[in-house]
Amino acid sequence: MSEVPVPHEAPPPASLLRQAFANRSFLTGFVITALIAAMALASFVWTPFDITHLIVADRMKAPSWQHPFGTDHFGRDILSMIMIGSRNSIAVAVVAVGIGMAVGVPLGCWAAARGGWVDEALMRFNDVVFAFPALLSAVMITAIFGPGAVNAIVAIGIFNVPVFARVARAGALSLWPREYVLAARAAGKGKVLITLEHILPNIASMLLVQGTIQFALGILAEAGLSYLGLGAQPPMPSWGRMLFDAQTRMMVAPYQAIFPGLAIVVTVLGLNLLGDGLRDVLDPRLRRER
Amino acid sequence: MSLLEIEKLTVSIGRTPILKGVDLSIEEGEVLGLVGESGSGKSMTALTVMRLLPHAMRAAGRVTFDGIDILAAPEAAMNRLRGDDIGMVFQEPMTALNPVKTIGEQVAEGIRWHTGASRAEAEETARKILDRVGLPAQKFPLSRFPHELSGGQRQRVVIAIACALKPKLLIADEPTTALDVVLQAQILDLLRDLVDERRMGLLLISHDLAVVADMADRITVMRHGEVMETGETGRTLTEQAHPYTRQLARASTHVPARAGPPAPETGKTPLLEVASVVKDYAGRRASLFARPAPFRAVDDVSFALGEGQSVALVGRSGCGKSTLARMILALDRPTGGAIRLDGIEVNALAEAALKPSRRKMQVVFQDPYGSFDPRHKVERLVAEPLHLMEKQPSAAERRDMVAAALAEVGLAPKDMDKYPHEFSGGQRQRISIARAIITRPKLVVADEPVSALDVSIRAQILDLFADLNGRLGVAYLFITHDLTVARAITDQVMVMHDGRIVERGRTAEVLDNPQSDAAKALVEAAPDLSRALARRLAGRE
Amino acid sequence: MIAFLAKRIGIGAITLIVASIVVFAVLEILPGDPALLMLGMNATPEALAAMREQMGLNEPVPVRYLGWIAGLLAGDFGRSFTYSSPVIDLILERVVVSLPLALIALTLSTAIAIPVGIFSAARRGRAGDTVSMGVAQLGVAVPNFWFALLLVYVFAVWLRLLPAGGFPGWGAGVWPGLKALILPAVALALPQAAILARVTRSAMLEVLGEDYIRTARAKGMPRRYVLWRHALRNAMIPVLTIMGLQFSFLLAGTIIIENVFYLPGLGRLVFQAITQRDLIVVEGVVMLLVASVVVVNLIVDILYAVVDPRLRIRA
Amino acid sequence: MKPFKSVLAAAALALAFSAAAPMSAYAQRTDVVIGMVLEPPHLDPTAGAAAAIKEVGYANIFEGITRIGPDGQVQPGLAESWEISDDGKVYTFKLRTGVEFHDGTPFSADDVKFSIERAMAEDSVNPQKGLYSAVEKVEVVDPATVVVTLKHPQGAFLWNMGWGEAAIVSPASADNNKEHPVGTGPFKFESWAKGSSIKLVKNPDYWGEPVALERAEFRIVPDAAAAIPALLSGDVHAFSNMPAGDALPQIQGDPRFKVVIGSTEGETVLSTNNKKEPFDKLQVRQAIAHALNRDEIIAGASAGLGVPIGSHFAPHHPAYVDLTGTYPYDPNRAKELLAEAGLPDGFSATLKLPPPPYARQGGEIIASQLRQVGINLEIIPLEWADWLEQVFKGKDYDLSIVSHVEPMDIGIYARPDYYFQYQNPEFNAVMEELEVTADEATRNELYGKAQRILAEDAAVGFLFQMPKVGVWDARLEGMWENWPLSVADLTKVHWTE
Repeated sequence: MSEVPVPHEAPPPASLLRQAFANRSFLTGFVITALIAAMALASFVWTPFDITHLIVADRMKAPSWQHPFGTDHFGRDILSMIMIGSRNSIAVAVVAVGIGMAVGVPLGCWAAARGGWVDEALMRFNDVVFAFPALLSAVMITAIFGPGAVNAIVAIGIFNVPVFARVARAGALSLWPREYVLAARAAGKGKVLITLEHILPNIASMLLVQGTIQFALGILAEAGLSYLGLGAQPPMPSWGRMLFDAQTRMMVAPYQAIFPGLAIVVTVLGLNLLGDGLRDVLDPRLRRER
Repeated sequence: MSLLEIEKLTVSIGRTPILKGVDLSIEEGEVLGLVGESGSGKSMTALTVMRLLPHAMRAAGRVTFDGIDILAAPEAAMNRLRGDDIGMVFQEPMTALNPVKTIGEQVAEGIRWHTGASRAEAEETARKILDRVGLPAQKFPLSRFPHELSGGQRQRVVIAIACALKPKLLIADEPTTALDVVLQAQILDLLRDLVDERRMGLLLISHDLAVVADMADRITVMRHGEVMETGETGRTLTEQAHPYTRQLARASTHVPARAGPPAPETGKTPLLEVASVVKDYAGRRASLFARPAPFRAVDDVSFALGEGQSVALVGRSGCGKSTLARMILALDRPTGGAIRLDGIEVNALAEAALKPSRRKMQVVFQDPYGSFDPRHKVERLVAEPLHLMEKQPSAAERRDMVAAALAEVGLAPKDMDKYPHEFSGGQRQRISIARAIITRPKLVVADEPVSALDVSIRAQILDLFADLNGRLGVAYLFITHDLTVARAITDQVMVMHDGRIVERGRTAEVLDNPQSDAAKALVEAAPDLSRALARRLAGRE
Repeated sequence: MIAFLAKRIGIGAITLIVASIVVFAVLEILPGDPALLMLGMNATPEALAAMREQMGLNEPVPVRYLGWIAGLLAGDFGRSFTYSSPVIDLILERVVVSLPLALIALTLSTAIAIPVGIFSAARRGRAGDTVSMGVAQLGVAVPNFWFALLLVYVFAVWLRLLPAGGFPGWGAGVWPGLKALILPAVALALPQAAILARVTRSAMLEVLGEDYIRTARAKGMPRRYVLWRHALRNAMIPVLTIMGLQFSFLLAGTIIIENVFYLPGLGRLVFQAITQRDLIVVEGVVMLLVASVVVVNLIVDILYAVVDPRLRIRA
Repeated sequence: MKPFKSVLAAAALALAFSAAAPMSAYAQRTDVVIGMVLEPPHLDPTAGAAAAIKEVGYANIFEGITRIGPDGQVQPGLAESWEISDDGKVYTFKLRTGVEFHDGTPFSADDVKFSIERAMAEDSVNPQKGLYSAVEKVEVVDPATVVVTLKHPQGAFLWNMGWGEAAIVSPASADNNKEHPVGTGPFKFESWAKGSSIKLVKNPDYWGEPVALERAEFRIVPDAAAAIPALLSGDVHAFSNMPAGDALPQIQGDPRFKVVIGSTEGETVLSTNNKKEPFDKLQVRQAIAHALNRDEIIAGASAGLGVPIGSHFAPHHPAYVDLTGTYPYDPNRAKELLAEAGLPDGFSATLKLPPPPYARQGGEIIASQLRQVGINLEIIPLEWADWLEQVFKGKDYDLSIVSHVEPMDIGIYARPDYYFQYQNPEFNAVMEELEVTADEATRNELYGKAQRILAEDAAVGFLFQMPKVGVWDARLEGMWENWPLSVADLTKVHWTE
């Protein structure tokens, strides 16, 4: 009645894509993320050097045309290490986010649909999990089960569960009183069906945005754990571990610490930009969780 | 010279024009009604005068207030004008006040800023104006927070803020649209009194001709960013010289042609029977140990509805009518009592057993934007209730049924492949109705189905309801606070107040001759264009 | 308000109880024999048995749990296996490092982030906003330990302005103590500040779009006044939430940062204790950290009510 | 402008403070800060194996009846002289008089008897209880004379009594030594900020030659990343053994510091589980030995400083035999040997690594080298606790890397339950003979024989002798250059300016 602009709603896919690529954040983030992903994929078929074969004679070579990022203390090519290390970072983050979503989203949706004690129990569970500083618990988990990429994934994944549960629950709770959900209920649809048909698709954008954020956090967390020696183990290269190895040589070979660090920064930056862009495009009013 | 003079005002966002050369003027102490439908540019005109347009908008032309060139004035000068010489009241009282500041602070703040008064002096002035707008000190001390006030009370605070310093011009942008009719009447009375008392100019923006007809000395009609017609209220609205003015006036008094109500068939089980229904909600806990006292939203309501009947359930906001509707639709379970549809007690059934009953009743909601999942196409949306059929139709059958339903509501079959956002509000409400009738229900519950629509669209949708009632024999339960809707389309009216049904009867009888206090209040407060014009003409003679 | 608080305290208590069971159970299954670690490769079996008896590792699990809880309630955290001194003494020695570190970092990040966030929101879309949000975006992406390494090499090794690490103890004076905490606090604070600045900005922007801001402007209040007096307090709610979460993050972040700067804080204590299987210390420190998170959450809840009158229920 | 100014002010302040520190250097310094990597769990050398306990306390706080000097030779300690009976079984120690413990208790022969009997007792928690295995009885003759009778002659007895674990403690304070060590040494314990530093002060009542330092602080600097800046920034004056890693050249090139690469008793070996398939086959162990390129390992795992070894013996010892050529680096020969052992395609095994950098880095290199000959190693990093539990105690491992730091510990290969699970009667016989031989030349010959047996059996993969990277302020003198014991004896340390 007054000149309120039409409430924001999802436009059809084609224009969404166009809109997305017109968004500077999204475009930059997309390009960076795509490059990192391409680098990870490329490393399966080709890296400048074979990093499984240590050539100790070539150790600690400063950046040159042959080794653009230099070599490490075993004579491995750092560029190749970073390329292969990206697989580890991506894999850990993807699976950790996957665990978080696969467990957290159904839990959150269930709590929102069911309400009552289920909801209360979920919230209390979240309280307990959030009461443990995440990194501390990750350190404990990896200490119990031994350091390694798989345990790092589990440790990071566990902390993604309540995050996604919370986002899904909040999103679902805001949708249940919507008129189209009421209409679906009036059409005799059950909670499961409504969740699948109406709730999930409509919280998907929130989850996607949260997913990119958690993905970025996952990469940082993996780097942190590896830095403490609790992440991926040699000979599998990992960015955090490279930093750990390099920090003692910062004086003589700063490039050993700078390039893996930059790899982390660039990747996380790319993902965050992607997330920001997605959020702008999908739901301008969505607030960043955590 | 006029108090406010707007000449050739254009406002644009990027290259899209919003206002295209608006001319308008208000004299001191004059009430100007600014009328128009959604997107006509009424609010943008008002915000331009305040120089509070959203960032991206650019204004050009000339706006002179009290000799000051508004568009060219520096920001500091505007700050001096705003709240002092020009006050503004907004549409949505629930969000117009800062939730973390007391009402006293919010009223006194502007006074202190403009007059340099001390805190105590400012609070004294604030106290006076709050008393004046009907918020007496003993019930509404300055230390109250907005959330402790109802919508109507909050709107009074906003008015107090706007009028605290006796502005020369008050701008009221749809000040009553978010309120129910009774509150609307009270707020309009208050505005009228304040304007008279303080000789303020008032720019009253409204979509409702009846409201403006009652209040305004002159009226300006806008459409698509342009002024259609300006003139003295009585003459403009009675002569209806401009075709658009005529269209608006007709639409707001439109009564659809309806076949007479079906003869009541005695002895047959009524379609819907509501027996002693009660609904309690858990109240707020007063202390840690006391059990919270329940809040009774619906209190011992009983009525029956025959096949093909059209009944209105009217009442002020918060009277329990929507809760009752939800229980009838089996979306909520009553605390006590029984609801029978075709003799089957739906409130006792499990969700799975409800299907046959659900097939017989469907729903149309108020908000044409919120009632569709934005991610589904119309075909899927309209077909949703087909889920209730014994036998699920094939894809082809489904398309046929959707096409038929769309045809019933005046839409083309090809519309089923579009997304809801591609439609206008009126078209969406048609889709909503198509969804409601696709299972050929016997009862459609419509919760404020036209109150979010512009008058001309509203008239069309009312026609559609009437038409379907006649052709398909659907019974309606209309939930509304708008008596004109009730009058237009229903045979019977039930008046609800504080959870109870206080009056029931034939529509015309109840509306013309209300018996209960609640009904009387509603009827008296309801704006009515013809009565307003009659009063105005009578007043002039 | 009282009912609200009582509920939050109750939830906090339940959280603590569940956490204590989880911690204890988790550490029970931790592999590694503390006695063996203590005595090393040449220890004889008798010596090991004697050591185990001395450490009280031969009691059944529930007895040890209850004993531990009873001790905690009485303020007795037990005796460290490796340091053979009371855990509470170890914790107290370390708290005086970690707590100031976390507080300085929190203060620093708040002091930077909130003004930057407000500034950005006020100049949305202009150069200042773009630059500060670009920096914030970068700050969010930087791992704090990497940032710490860079800081050490710039400020400690090249410029020699600040110590590279270690902690002289407060006994050496306040300034040497603070000096040792500056770089770690900055390393911890900046990435957090980046997050907080972004949250502040978006909270402010959201609030600035609210109707009551327009009401205030229509009253003639200048933009700056509205920003500080109307918008800020409303924007504090999401900001407080994030600050609460950040406190817990800062506590955990100290594990890494204290390792980089070899600060004798709680983070390093717990990390060492985990690797050395000094279970009783791990349990004590983890419970302390969990309890501090619970308390901080409670404080945040109270602050919500202070900021937002809607959460205060009239008595 | 204002904020900028205050930044400047802060920077100026910081400069002023850092400039103030060197001022005190004009006077003769009497304090020193020694960096150490691992923090001791407590300070009682008789109740914990951690080398850090001895690093702080040895010769500084605690003394034994004998002591071991920087050259590895036995010197008189609290016993000023001794006599050995002809059958080599009775040792009569003449003790110093007028010695007091730090708490004022006088030292006498009773304390010696108490200390030795305590370490031998049933409930003893002494990590080197084995040092006393030959002792039969201890008798006090008079307050200044004590007689120790052995079950059989033991060549190394005086040497053994010089170990840190053999410290003489007083019955009055023995139980509190973990928290508050009380000995007879030239330094008294002052304070311990856990996780940070341990402070000692000069003992004014010391019986011997007074020390030059008034105060000494041991600062805990956990790793290389922290050690280098700590040294460069002047926070720490000296490291007995600095975890410098590859940054060492940087420090060597800095005239402010003195770098002395010394020897230690740490034989770093690729521990091999001799009872486990396929390591029970000699050819497999030989193949591994041929596959190891020690130069690369030393370059990568000890910054090129380690001395290659071919058996389990310290190269600086007179009895050392260079056996590094026994199985020279020859990957092809390694493959042949594997084929002879019936494993032409190689095999897979695990490599469980404890935390020190030499193990973790050496492990990566060894894994890469063994891969070249077809042996695929899965690297499993372990914390010390897990390593001790799984590898050392549980013998649940294939290969591991660890440095064996006890001096003259070749005898471990004769232990039946040792984690190498190595058994060779010939070797055991040599060891038994050594136990009862006191003659130096014969002993050395026997040691040589033992070294050869181990080398030829390729009992484990012999890698390198751990270097001691001594780094200290160039103005500091008196630090040990070699490490016959891993200690930080400060008795002779002083500043030259």
